[in-house]
Amino acid sequence: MTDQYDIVIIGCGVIGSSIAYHLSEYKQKRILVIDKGFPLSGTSGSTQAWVWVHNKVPKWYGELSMYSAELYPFLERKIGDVEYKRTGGIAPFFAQTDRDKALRLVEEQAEVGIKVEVLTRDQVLEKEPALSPKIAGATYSDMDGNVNPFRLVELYIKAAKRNEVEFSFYNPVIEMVMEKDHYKIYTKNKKDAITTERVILAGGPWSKEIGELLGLDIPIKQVRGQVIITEPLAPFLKHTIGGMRQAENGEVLIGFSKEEVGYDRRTTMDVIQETAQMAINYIPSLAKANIVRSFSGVRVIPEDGFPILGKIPDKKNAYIAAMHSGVTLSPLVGTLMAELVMEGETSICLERYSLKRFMNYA
Amino acid sequence: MKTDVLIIGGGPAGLNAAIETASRGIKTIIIEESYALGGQLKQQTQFFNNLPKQFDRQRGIHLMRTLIDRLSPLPVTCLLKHKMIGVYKDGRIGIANDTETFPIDAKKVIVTTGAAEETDLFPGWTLPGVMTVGAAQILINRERVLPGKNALIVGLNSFSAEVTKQLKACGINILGVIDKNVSVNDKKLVDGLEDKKIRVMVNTVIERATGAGEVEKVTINNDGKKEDLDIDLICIGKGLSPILEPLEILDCEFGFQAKLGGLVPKYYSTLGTSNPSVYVAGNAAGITCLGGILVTAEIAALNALKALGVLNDNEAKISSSFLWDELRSMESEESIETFIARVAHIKEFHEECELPLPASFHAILEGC
Amino acid sequence: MYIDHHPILENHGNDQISFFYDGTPLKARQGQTIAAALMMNNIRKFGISRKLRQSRGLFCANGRCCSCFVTVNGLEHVLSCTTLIEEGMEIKPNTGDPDVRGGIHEN
Amino acid sequence: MDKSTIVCRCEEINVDEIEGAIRMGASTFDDIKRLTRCGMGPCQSKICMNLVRELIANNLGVSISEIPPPRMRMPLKITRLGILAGKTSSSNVVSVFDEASLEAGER
Repeated sequence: MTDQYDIVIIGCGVIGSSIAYHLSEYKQKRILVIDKGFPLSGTSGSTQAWVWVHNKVPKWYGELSMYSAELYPFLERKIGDVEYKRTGGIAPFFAQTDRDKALRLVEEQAEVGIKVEVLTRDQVLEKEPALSPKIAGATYSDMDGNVNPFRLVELYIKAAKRNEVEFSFYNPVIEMVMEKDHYKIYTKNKKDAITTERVILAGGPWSKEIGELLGLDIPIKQVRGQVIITEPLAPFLKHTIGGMRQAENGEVLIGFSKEEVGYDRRTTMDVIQETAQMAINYIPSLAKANIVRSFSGVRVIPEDGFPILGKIPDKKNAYIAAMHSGVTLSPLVGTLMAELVMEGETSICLERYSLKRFMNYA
Repeated sequence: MKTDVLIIGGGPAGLNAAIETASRGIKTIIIEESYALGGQLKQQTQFFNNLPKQFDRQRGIHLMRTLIDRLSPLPVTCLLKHKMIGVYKDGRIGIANDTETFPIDAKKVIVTTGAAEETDLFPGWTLPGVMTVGAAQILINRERVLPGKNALIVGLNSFSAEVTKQLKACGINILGVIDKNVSVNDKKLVDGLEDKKIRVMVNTVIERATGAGEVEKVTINNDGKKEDLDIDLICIGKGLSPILEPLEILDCEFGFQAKLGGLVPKYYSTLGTSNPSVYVAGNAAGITCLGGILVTAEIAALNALKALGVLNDNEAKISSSFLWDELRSMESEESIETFIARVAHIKEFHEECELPLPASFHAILEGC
Repeated sequence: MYIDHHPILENHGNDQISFFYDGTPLKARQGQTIAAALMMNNIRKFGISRKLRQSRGLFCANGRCCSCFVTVNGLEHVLSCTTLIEEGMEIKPNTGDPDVRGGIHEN
Repeated sequence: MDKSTIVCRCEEINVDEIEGAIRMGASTFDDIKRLTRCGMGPCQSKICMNLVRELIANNLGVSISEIPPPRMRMPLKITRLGILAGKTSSSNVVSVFDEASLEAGER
């Protein structure tokens, strides 16, 4: 590893590795990706990995998600099989009063071309017979699906490596100094600074700490989600259901929880039991399935809920990509960030997603 | 459910700890995963000579009865077929049985989960008919079922040698006991087997085990010399390591002590762990002999009682130094290395926490 | 095979119970685990693995390794080494796991 | 040793797959677990934990004492979902329908 790069990406989760891969396709720059741990040891390795579009609101956020979901089949042709399945997504509701909300969602999403249907109970049960007859209805879209996050990150990395991107794992960044035309980055495992012309912050929930190294206050929260997993079951769930899905290997992943507890990645019996109860409310027949394990992930929630993407205002050649739903958005964010870095402009306007929006409030 | 002391695991350590706490009138619950108390004593037909004073020389299965008989008049609740599956946010322990999951709120928890058998890696080790020596012993002594007719034993240690003799006594043909090490330090072990006309082969490994649907044949490699044996049973005896899962989710820290079975929870001279409400005893606190299992349980129980304010400092001090002497004598009888490793393990943790060892403990240290 | 005359232990009671394995009526002793009841009837292969379709049976006998799964009265993936056999139980081998990932077949 | 020897009985992961992950830079059990699924099956690494730690130690030329154990996950033993489910007042669990508004910042 030499010490000079054109671009350094900090964070090798689904977003960092996607940006690295997409940048590497230009085959022009010397790129290094640094991670404090090993790939998949953070948020990207502890997700249900939905590629989820249909109830992302407002519509412009839904639109961004839709474009990204549409890129998955093309991505697979380039990096390999990431087990992307466009299963269609069902978001059940239990109260008839939710139907009005659902109808408003249909109207809003239609304006950007996201086709959402409101299903009656019978229609839901016809699509997914295992769901509980207590369900009042659901919103549905055939755009939703899921992916294997482990394969996704692994294949982004492998494809980037083929394009000569370098990786440094177990190597936390401890200091960053901005000099006139480059950044000096100091890491735990290397005595000398790494110098780079451009730096991209892709630290997921750790973006706050990384931002502080540049004197920035990145407005994100850490939200813990706990997920329980069944033993592999014969395939019986065809769709991605709001809160649960059946993976390709037959395991059903179930998770509904949100807790603000910082970086604490423990699971707790309290939430596991609530999640189990919820799962049975959705699919009564799951009561007999063995739960094998649980895990938790720290998700990134920007303070207004929407992605933070683009150039960092007032910092030359520094960029950030931090968002919830990184799995859904990774192909598009990788593409757009690569465009931004290489060409200076993007095929979809990212103005709305700039970090600037938070600075204006201040 | 609320209790003063919760004991995780109803084997010899758990039972003996419960006798200590319950005989002081302290509310005690034992949870045991199996359908019966006794842990691995349930199938130990061999005699144990080296036991604490209050026990006569006896077979493991009889010791189990002795312990249960002593416990039964005491105020203790034994929850059979209950397993610890997790921890709640507030520290309560999550227990599941056949019908429900519920919390137990305990002031002190004594983890006596015992040990698990280690395994060996060779092609075919997943075939039916390949099992741990412990599993084979359960089959002959608890279940009264012959696990096979012609057996090869992999790994020589005192436990595997004992079970080998028991298997032979039940009529199983033992084709050999093999060990990958070039020599066996314990000559008595080898002699004991050879006296029973059991072939012992050192510097020998399994090349592969094969069979259709179950194990039928094994190829062994003795220093380059290969030999095929027709067998229907392979028993793996690679030794024991402490069961750590419950301790891990109780946020207990671990250290490494090869002579205690590898990863072992860190603990003080009280057998208290890095979690102030959790104590550990028996094989879960480092692999030891049955005498060691019983005495560590008493030490942990004693210190839990002291922490609960049931015993005063002086009482605790006197009993504790007596028990440590007894533990040293139990463990040095079998292998002084265990006791030395245990003392080193404790010392390290005290140093790490900058907590001085109790004065009485220094006398113990000088003894070894 | 049942050990009628144990070298050390007294003889068990003769309380026999009946159960079914894959439809066939078999006998076991009261107090045995399902795994032991099967092995007493010379059944050592309890199931086949999910991916490579290899035979599996009792391994640790302590409820840890999960190699001894059987189906009991319709409930799948029961640990046969820690569950006691009961009169009339219908046991089925664990051969029906969906081969959801493909793989080489071996029996 | 034959590289196709199974290490993880549950997920049927062999020596070669584990060594492949180590070559990619994996140095802990959990790194290998995420790349290969080793230890993710019903026994939750109870059987393969030390086998894998030993493989890592041998491949990296370090002592097994340096290799941390995998993170244990609840439930510590396989548990039926119905048995796990408890009636508690919901606090942190929201339906996905609420989540849509949460993500949209409608609080």
